[in-house]
Amino acid sequence: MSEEPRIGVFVCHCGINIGGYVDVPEVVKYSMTLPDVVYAEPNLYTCSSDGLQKIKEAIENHRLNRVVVASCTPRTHEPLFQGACEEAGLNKYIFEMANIRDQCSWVHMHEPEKATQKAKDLVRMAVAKARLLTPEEEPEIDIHPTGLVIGGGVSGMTAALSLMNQGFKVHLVEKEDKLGGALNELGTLFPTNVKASEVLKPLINGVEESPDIVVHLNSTVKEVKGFIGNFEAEIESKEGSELFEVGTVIVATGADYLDPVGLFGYSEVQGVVTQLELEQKMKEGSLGDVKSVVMVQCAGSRIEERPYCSRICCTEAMKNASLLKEEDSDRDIYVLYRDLQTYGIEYTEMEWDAKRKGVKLVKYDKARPPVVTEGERGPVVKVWASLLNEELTIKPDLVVLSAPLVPNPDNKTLSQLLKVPLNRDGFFMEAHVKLRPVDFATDGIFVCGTAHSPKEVAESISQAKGAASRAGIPMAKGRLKTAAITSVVDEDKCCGCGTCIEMCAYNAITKNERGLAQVTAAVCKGCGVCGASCPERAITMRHFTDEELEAQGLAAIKEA
Amino acid sequence: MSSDVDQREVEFISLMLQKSVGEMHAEVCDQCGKCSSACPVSKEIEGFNPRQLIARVALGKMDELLADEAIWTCTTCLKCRERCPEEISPYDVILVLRNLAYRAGLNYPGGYDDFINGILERGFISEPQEVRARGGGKLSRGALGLPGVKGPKDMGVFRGIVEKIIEAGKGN
Amino acid sequence: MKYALYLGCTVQSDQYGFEASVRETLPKLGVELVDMDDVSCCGFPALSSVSVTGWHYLSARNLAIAEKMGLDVLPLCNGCHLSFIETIHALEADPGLKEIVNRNLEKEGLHYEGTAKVVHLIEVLHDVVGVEGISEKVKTRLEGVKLAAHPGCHAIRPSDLQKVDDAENPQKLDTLIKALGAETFDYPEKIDCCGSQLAVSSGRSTLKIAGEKLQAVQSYGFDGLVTTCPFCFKMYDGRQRAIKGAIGDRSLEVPVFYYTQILGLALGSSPEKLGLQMNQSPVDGVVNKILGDDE
Amino acid sequence: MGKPVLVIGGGVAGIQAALDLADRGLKVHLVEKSPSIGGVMAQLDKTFPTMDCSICILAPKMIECFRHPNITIHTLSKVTGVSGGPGDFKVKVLKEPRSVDASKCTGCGVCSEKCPTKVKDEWQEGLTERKAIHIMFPQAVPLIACIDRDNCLYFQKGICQVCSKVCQAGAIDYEQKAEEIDLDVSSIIVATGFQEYDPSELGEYGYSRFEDVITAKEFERLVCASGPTGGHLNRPSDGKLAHRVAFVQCVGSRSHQKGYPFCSSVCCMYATKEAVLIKEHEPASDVTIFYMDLKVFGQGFQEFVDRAQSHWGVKYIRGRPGEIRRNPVTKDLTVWYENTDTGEVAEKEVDLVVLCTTMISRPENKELADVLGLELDEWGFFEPLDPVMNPIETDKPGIFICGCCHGPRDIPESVAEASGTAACAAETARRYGQ
Repeated sequence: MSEEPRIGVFVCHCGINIGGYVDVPEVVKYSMTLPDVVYAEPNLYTCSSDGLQKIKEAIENHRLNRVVVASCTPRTHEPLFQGACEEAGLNKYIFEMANIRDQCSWVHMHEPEKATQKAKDLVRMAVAKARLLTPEEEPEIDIHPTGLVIGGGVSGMTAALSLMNQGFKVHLVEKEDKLGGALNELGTLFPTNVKASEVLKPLINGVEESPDIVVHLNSTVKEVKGFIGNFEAEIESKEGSELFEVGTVIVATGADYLDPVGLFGYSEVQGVVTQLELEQKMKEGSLGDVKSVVMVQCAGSRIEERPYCSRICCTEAMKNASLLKEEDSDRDIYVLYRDLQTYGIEYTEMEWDAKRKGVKLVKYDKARPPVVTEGERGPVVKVWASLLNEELTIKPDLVVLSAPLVPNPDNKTLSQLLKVPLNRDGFFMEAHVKLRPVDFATDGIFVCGTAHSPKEVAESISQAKGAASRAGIPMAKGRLKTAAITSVVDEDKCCGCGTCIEMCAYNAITKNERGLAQVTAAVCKGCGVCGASCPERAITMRHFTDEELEAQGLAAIKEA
Repeated sequence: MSSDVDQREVEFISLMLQKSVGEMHAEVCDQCGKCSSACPVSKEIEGFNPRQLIARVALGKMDELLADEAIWTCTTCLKCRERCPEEISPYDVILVLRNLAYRAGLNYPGGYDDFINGILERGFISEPQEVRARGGGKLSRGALGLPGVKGPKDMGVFRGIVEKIIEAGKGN
Repeated sequence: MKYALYLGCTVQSDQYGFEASVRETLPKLGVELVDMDDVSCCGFPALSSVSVTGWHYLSARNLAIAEKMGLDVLPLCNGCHLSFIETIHALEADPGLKEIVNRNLEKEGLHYEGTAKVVHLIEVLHDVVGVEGISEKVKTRLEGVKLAAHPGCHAIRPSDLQKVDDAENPQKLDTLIKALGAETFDYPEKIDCCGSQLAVSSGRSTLKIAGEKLQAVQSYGFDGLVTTCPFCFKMYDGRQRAIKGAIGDRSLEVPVFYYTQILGLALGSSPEKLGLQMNQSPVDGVVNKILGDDE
Repeated sequence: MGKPVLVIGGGVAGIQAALDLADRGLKVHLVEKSPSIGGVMAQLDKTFPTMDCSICILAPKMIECFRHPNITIHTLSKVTGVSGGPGDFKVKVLKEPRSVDASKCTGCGVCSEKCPTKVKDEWQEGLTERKAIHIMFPQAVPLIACIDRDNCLYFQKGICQVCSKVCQAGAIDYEQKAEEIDLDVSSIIVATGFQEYDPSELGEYGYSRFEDVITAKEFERLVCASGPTGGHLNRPSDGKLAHRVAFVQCVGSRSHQKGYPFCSSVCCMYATKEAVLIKEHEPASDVTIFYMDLKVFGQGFQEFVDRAQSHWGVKYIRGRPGEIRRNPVTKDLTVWYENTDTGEVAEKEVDLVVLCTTMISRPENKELADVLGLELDEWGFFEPLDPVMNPIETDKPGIFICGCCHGPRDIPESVAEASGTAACAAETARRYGQ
């Protein structure tokens, strides 16, 4: 900005919140002594409509081109004051705020003189920065209204159908030769005992019948380039590979069941199967004459090498145990567990149901797990029942291992390809565990279902719809305003070391054809990590330039 | 078994005990330990644990339980019955187990025979005693002006009925 | 206020202090007590453990007698109280059992219908006579005496059949103690068991269980313990010397009273009429303090 | 732009649903019954496993709702009538008077400071007091005072009016009336949340008899820097710093006798978090969690528990305590328990007991369900169309459910579901030509 700075300072009483402890008129008087300040006034409440009107009037009457408000916190009030500046015809980035309430009057209630001094210091700092502020732009990008969903299981199909129903086109990529994923293997699903095939049928029909969903079977995603709204995905099948433009990506690649080789006699002792194999036998009716069954929970989970709990196995065991009892109430069924993970209303009900049918629950210790050996006629299970303080020996016809869900082995490749992280266990890791459960930190890419962590069908479906909502937002808008506060690379200083690329959590920095850092402004969040880590000081942040911060810092320690 | 016992009664009583076993609902026990944690006997006597007792019932270890002396060491304080989140009431389970053990002729504390004999002889487990005064000397009901104790009018009929019922319980 | 008085084995055999003090005090409060003829043991715990049906027969038999008298029954013993309410509940829940009981009762010229209600002494005093009814008759206020309330297990549990007082936080006996001008306060062992039912199988444990409670009562600064249950009283009073030995605490000294004994003192009855000469625990200090005979 | 969407409930689920819809360009009416949005999450101290300050991560979303041009927040409001169907619901909303002019109030707080009437502060779980005119909490949205008429001297006795005298903005309006608003919406999202079970009926635990037996939600306020003690763990009875703390799981849950038979899903983990918070405050503290089954079924849960044990030294004992007692002299509490893994029956003396109470349904669900024509389950939670295939739809097309209004669940699940219902609402809006 070429014109001379003309700064207006507005000091808020905030009723007595500030005015009761800070000498506001004194701060106003002091503000007028600061360089480039041409106007200053006190307000009872700067944020009231009256206060905002006064800012607008002052901008006009005093030809202000910078505005400083000394009041409360920018967290809640900055946009309000920026709005007033814009309404008076100024760019909102010429606005600066000094927090003389939360960080001053409130903490120095018992020392008003010092509070007043600190308020002056804070205003001086804000003015020092405001002198150097420049207008910034918020560029807009187009969003391609097509989604890419990777994985054709229940999560992927649910997400694809939702996107389709929201009005978008979808590419659905499945590596197998048919849709359905893990549910193709399962018999019935808790808590309603609905057949897995019944759950899949409407989803597969919906996906196959929709003209807006292009299903790519026997296919994998080879490469994804670009950024939110403008991804270019290469989908490879036997027939070759093809490029598609998509606006958003949903990862729904599911999980695998652990093959529990060597655990509790599996693959060594006759009559030891997994819960999945039991389901298949029950589905096919090939279970045979089984009079007694021992189920072993946590067969490969909640141990050092695989610390996580697989969430679904306890309820699955309760469901299968109940079904076995329903078929033949004389069957003796034991479930050896560590902590029963039946939670919420419906899954707790599954537990009561099994118990009432006479399923016997025996708790075992992680330190003294059950031992399964080959007996004369079938497996022999010895278990230390810690709650009884004694060892039980059971000779069942069948031992069923509840093996956990484990990450899909393809996760690693896909995570590198999409530049999204995996957690320690090898599942995809969301942006924020509490508030952004289906987002990745990288804009435009989302996750749902068991690709994220073990979960049951209902939770996968809710999550898939959640991911579809999140992915649908930018596509529904069509255009996206990106942040003005982004990093800028000074190519003269950049040495191409790549530190910034390494540090950036949003994949906003790449190397250009000359090997120098290049910021994709649409993706940059303005966090500043790149600038702080650049050894050549080649990167600065808009609105937080080194000069601005230096001026502000110096003003803190020295009177103008 | 006395000859004039109504067979129907025997069957009924035995059926009732079986029903009680089924009504224990031991299988729904969460093994939470709320019963044992406030049980005055569990605190005092090792080997008595109402929670483990229910677990054994749930696992079908009835024979082992009936022979276990522990079932006779309950103070009947009823805290377990009052608090069991699944309304299983170890106290009531213990009562049923005791009845079954007695029926099966298994060990039970000798004191019970004295009680039963007392009831059959005079209607009460004990007779009025002379009571020692703190300052010395002994006092009887009469000396204190308390009325005499009167048991069942027709001890013969009373004894016949009660004996029959107890025997019927012991039956088969 | 007229009840059939059911003494029960323990009270009529050796708890004369309880019986005497009940007969002395309740009429003074306007409660008429009618003695029951032809009664027997209630069956608890002797028969409940070996013949559930026999137990219910005995209890129903006693209730049938009260029914015949046209009165509600006041059992003096917590065990008998529990026994009666359990039987009422069992016979109501199981018509077949009621039929068997009645078929046999017929032979004794009796019939059980279930019309006689069971009341607990604490209920009669607290809910029927009422705190005001008591305090207005108090002649000697028990000022400066701190007494711990011990209602006894079967007066408060189980709460699902017939609730006498709150099972976890009983307050009625406390209120009755305060009505006499004495002090009391909550202490955690209030709802604990005296352990007497364990005497049949494990004598030593019984003494330890009872001893822990007495020690606690002493440590909180109470001058004595007040109960309405003959089992608990026998334990804490009659066996206090044995308890001292069993737990090796020679300093243990807790005067133990039936509530009706201290009620009687407050109403102006002589210690002898209240059977206080038969308490085995060291009650003299408290009695003298109440009567103002600090010699 | 088409018809707006109605979101009922301004907790984290309702906020997320509203933001998702507003961000995609749909108008949203967010109806909240209390004076501020934020819900229970706003009351929590920290959230595991990141130990983020709860309000610090929620407040930006609350403010976003407030500032969003597509969102209209209706506080102190409830839905009283619904007719029509998907694409065209006619909704009546009753807005209770705030007695403060929202356009004038700046949230400065002078009125509260001068108000003479103190009442229990519900937002601080009754651990401290607030005034009859009050701002619910410092980060409240909207940041506007509200008169609690039931406790206001002017409304009860016709005297005082101090707030009106001290308000320099002239915002106090005693004449404000309740108003009924008519809305025309395409779909409805129910996100009314849960409430905490009142453990008073479990007499053996002494809650409401012993001041130092508190609920988990009370603990959240007690340990929070913006709580009544400034985050110091001063126990309520005598202010003594609590160094020995016991957490009791399954209070009001997993019981057919009292409370509710189901597992409340979240308590094992919030107790672990709360235990870690104590250890963070004072590493030498002695913290024990009494549990039945350690529910570690979520992502990172087992690892968090492992760390609580190995790094922080939190003790876990399997056993549901039978009794909590208070020494009448020292006021210290004793937990009676059995370590069911060893069979040892023992007692533990502590300064403070935290009852980990179950999430239960809100009593007002019944009224709302009647208005919406929905069914509630046996426990008063809203029922999904199908527990497997349609977990967030209801049997009324165009009405969706998310968060704890249909059963206990944690924050991530509520948030993901909330986004899910936003997708359903967006689909509905499109299907009905908007």
